[in-house]
Amino acid sequence: MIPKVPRENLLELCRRMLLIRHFEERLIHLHDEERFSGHYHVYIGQEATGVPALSCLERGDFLFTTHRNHGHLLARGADPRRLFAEILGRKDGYNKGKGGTFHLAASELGFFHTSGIVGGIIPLATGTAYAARAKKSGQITVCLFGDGALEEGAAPESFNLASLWKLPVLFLCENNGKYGAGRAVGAAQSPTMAVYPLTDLPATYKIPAKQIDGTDAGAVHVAVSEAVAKIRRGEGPQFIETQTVRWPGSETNWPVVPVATDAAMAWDVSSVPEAVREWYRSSDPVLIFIRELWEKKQATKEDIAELDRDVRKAVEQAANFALASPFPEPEEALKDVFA
Amino acid sequence: MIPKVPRENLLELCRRMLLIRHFEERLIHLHDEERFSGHYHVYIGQEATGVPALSCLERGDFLFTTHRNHGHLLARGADPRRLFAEILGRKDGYNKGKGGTFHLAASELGFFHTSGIVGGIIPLATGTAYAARAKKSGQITVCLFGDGALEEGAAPESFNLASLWKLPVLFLCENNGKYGAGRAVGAAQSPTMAVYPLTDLPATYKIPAKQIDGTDAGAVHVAVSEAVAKIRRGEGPQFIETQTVRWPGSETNWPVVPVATDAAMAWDVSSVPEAVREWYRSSDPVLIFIRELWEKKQATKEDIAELDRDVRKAVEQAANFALASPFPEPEEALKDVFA
Amino acid sequence: MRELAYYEAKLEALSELMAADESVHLIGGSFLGLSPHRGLFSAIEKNYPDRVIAPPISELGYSGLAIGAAMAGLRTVVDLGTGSFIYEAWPQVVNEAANAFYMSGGQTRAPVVFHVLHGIRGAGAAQHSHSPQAMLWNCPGLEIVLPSSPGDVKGLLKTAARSPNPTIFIDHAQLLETRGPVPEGDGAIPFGRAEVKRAGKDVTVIATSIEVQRSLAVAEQLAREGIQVEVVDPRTVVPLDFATLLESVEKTGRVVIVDQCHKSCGIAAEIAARIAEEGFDKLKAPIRRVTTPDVPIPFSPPLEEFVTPSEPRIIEAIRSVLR
Amino acid sequence: MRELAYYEAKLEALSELMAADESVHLIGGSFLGLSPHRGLFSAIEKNYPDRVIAPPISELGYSGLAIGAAMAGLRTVVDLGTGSFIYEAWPQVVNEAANAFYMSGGQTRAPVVFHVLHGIRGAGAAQHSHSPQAMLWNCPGLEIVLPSSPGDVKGLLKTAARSPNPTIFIDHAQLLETRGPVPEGDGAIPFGRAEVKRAGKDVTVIATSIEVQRSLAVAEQLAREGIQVEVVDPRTVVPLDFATLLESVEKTGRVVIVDQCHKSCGIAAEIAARIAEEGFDKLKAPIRRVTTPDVPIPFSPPLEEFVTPSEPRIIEAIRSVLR
Ligand SMILES: Cc1ncc(C[n+]2csc(CCOP(=O)(O)OP(=O)(O)O)c2C)c(N)n1
Ligand SMILES: Cc1ncc(C[n+]2csc(CCOP(=O)(O)OP(=O)(O)O)c2C)c(N)n1
Ligand SMILES: [Mg+2]
Ligand SMILES: [Mg+2]
Repeated sequence: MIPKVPRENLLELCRRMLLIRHFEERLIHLHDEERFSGHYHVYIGQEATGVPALSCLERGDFLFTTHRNHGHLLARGADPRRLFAEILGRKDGYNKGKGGTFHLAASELGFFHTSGIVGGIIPLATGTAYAARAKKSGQITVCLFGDGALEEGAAPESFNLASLWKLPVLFLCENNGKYGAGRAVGAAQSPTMAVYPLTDLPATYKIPAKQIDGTDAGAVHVAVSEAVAKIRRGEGPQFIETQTVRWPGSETNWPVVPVATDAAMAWDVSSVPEAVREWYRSSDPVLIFIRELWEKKQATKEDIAELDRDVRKAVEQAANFALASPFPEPEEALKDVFA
Repeated sequence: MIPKVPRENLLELCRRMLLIRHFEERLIHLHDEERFSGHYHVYIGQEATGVPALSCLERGDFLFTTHRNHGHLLARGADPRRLFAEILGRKDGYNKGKGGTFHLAASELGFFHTSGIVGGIIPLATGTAYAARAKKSGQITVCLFGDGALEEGAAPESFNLASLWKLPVLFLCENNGKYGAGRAVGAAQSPTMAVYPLTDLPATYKIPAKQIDGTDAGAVHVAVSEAVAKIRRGEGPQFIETQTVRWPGSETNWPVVPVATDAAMAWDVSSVPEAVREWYRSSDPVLIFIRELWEKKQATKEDIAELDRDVRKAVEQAANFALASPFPEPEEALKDVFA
Repeated sequence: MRELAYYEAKLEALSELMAADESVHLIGGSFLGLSPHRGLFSAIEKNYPDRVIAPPISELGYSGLAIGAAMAGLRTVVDLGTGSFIYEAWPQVVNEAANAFYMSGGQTRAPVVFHVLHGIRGAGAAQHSHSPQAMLWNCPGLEIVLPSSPGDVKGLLKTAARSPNPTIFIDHAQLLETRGPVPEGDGAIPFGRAEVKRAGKDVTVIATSIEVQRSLAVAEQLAREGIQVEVVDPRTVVPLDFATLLESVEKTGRVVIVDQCHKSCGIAAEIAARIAEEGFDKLKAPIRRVTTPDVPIPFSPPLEEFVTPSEPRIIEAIRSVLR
Repeated sequence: MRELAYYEAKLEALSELMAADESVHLIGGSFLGLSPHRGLFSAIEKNYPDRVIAPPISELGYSGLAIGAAMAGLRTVVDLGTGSFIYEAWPQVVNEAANAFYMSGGQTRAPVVFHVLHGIRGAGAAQHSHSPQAMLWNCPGLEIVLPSSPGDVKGLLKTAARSPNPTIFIDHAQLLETRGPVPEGDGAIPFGRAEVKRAGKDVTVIATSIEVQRSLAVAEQLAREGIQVEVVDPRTVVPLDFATLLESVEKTGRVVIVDQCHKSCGIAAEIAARIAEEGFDKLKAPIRRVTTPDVPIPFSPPLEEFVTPSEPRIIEAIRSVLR
């Protein structure tokens, strides 16, 4: 199902999903070309969660994300040039090259601090929510984290604080099947988490909690906009678990691109290697969205092909921008310890 | 209700409850007399939890307790002389004077490590349980902690581990009404814990959880012996919440004795100051137990008076033993850092 | 100048901060520990019921909340109680607060204050006597404040709450009753200004927190023997006014460093290492440290006394460097 | 003697320990981090499925579990992954494990080993490059092991797993590929024995972990100029073989200490302070430290390189003390 929003918004959602996809596929190549090193994580397969979810927010809202943050920043409208530059450790990066892939921050978009510590942001998100309530600013906080973060004690401690003090925060848990590609909606219990379904945990702390299909942009849009409305009405914290099937390229420690995504694969996956074809056929949220756009006559195949081309071009330009951006001066390392 | 055990066991339970009561009332006086300093906590008001609960265990089982540990050690049969000596920092103390009131350990009784960090023992208890299961030793672990410990993330993390790995551990949470004397069975939700009832938390982690009246020795005995049997049968962790009404002497930061307990108060509380009389009349677990022993014709008033006298005498002797015990040599401070 | 007790000066700072700036919020309320005067804090609670919050026993959670709230523009002052309890919040303090400004490339400030009562306090035993300041000094990105007097606690708490950086405010459980002059008015003391608490020419004693008071008592005593001890108090170790410390060492050529951290990798170790690096040529004697030995704090009073950096141990160290 | 890579020697130690003693349990399984050889660990997992446990992402919980299990007679070796993640378990490590034996008056042993990969590793940024050893040295009750070579990692891991005390086993993420001699057989190396890794008479370099390898490379290079550098590796800082360190310093009169902790209150600070206390009379030059400056670790490669205690920085420090 596609969100019930005007056609131009649908096309913008589609553009952002494709942007994430092409950005990250390009990123993986940049890594393979040794343009940057170190561990990194990609958002591919979760685009239909982040993009519609963040479209429900307002300017000024607070967002927190994790090691898997690129998609969230792009969904919120971040500049792919500065994003690439940061991941490549360049001067023009969002964090001046000091943060890198794990820590992308863009305060003008509401991303103040991105933590690579699993569970690290959950307490912080209760804090921006606390401040917004204290200042009656009307801002809400969205805290985006993975299913694994619920295993950290920081999560229940924060649910308790948020619930007791009715803080304006949405906990959005992206369950991407930590344990391989097999985890879809309603899949089996995790070998490292006794709580099942995961929504039982926030519910125990009296936080209303919903489980939805994270590959269904429409379902995400409905659930998040409802939750956001409740939070803005002062009903306190809300929790949503979105379930996606892990992208086969993210099953190993270092991402690989099994096949370059092309919008046309929405209708024909015969070009996709057989081992991963099923994922692209039935679980790829971007291709699902594109197919539905077309089925619902919101876009022609040509519209989509054009969008796809534009996005690729923008990604290529962004990568080139980043590659041309200088490294910071070494002495820059000594700055910004204190404000 | 009194536990369904032979009369001699009932009298032994009674003796241990009275021992805790008189030991701690004496202890408070020792503090008032400046025989020791520093913060400390007493178990008065919870005797009908610890005594019957620990009577369900076997030699060799592991126990963990907290800052409020004196009652647990005495319930398990610890020597009151060495207990007093430890709290007074003397050489003959269980920990050679190095631990003090917060850290009483008696490894021969299964108390290996007592932590003053709220929630600190909960992970440790999963560990002895893990070891017992690995060694197939049949030992179980009992982890005794207060309601406040559930607010620490260590608790849910440990519940998860215990549940996933079906560890032989009983979590015994003594809810003594952290928020004043008003908390009895079924009382209102705490201002610092959104989970309500508290048993929802372990239950969410698929740990069977029961809530019982901790002033009812029979109820405690039934619940704990059932839970212990399940654990020994390999059914994995169990959780029991016992609810007691906080002793008026424990409402402030430093305990005070509003009135010296006398077994005869089981039938006549007219000697008790009015401000605290209700607690002694209706919520004092020791007096309730005594009254029931008598009602059920398991002991005459004279039997009980004699028991009471004997216990007092033993307590007095124990206090004198401790007061006569020397302080350790100062250089002892440098020993026992490493084994 | 008027005289106040340390606890009074501290409460005055808190009250004035609350009155002056409604973005100041207090999370937790045992700023006076178990002191008999702790009840006085309730006046603040009553005046600002929405800005004094009693959290659950969830140090990790509410420390993170305070950091996040500071990122969003509040000035949160968190009381964690006893020194050892800050370890519960370690991931938030060390991995998040300390790195926020740097990691974001200077975008995000986290003007939070963490408060604990540190040190050996009488029967605190191993888990209620910690001095976490040295561990925290090994973590860049945190300002670290160690007041030693009523005037300093007031002035430094003011500056801590106004600082744009995460600040650790550590005072000693046994300082609360200490009396001393406190100026009228705001009284803010800038960070990074060591104070020569007593001038002397024979030997420099660099001390922090309660050990400043002990060192001053020792200096008084040794003065009667004609030994002139200079007592220098860094007051904040991050930022550290090393110039003032070095100046004193260069003058006397002899230095004893007194601090209540465990010896290894403690505050005194760092100050000693810097002097050995930058003041070596002026040293006339080995650098001596008076610290808590590397043993957990024992409960029993004579054992606890034995490990405390006490006046006799300070005197012994001073004599040894004068030899 | 045969040559092995560090990761091979480490795996060999783990395999031999598992085979020899069925009370050894491994909690967590990234002993080789993200190294390309990490898959080799799966052989151990397959051989001992009941004794290699994959825990949830609950460092606090499973560290406590490992401590408790050790109290009950197992020998648990816990892998916490990256150095920064041990902070998640700080309350259990610092407040519980370190104090257990002492606080119980010698009743309770907790023979647990905590393993992390520390240090600056290439693009780890502020949260994946920590070196927690100095903070831990400030907490009495923990043994701290810092191997620097294949032979040492094997021999010290053996001893760690057999020690009756809680032990922190910290090796450097970038040492895994280093090759070196490893004796056949058990190869256990006792704690508290520093090793002179290279003899020399002009200057002493005391280094730990990967910085030993860097110092050896520097010594080789300077030897060509006729400068004879002695490289001493404490191997364990708790217990510390200070006598061997001091002996070298007394011989050369000049010392550089190289370590990857942040400077303030780091490992190098403590060693410097001890030398300034006990070896002062033999010193011919100021003590120099080469450490990571007091800034969070930046992501960008040239910045990261700039803060690393690198060979050029070690050379510069050696030259400065020879001046
Ligand atoms: C405190 C901590 N422990 C361990 C890690 C290592 N780690 C990085 S990502 C990850 C898995 C996280 O799973 P999840 O939260 O579901 O996020 P996903 O990667 O699936 O999006 C782990 C264990 C970490 N970064 N922080
Ligand atoms: C980690 C930690 N935080 C705070 C404290 C201070 N403290 C000591 S007892 C206590 C209350 C504990 O409540 P509960 O667990 O219900 O035990 P009770 O004292 O009621 O038996 C607190 C907060 C502590 N000891 N440890
Ligand atoms: Mg996941
Ligand atoms: Mg309680």
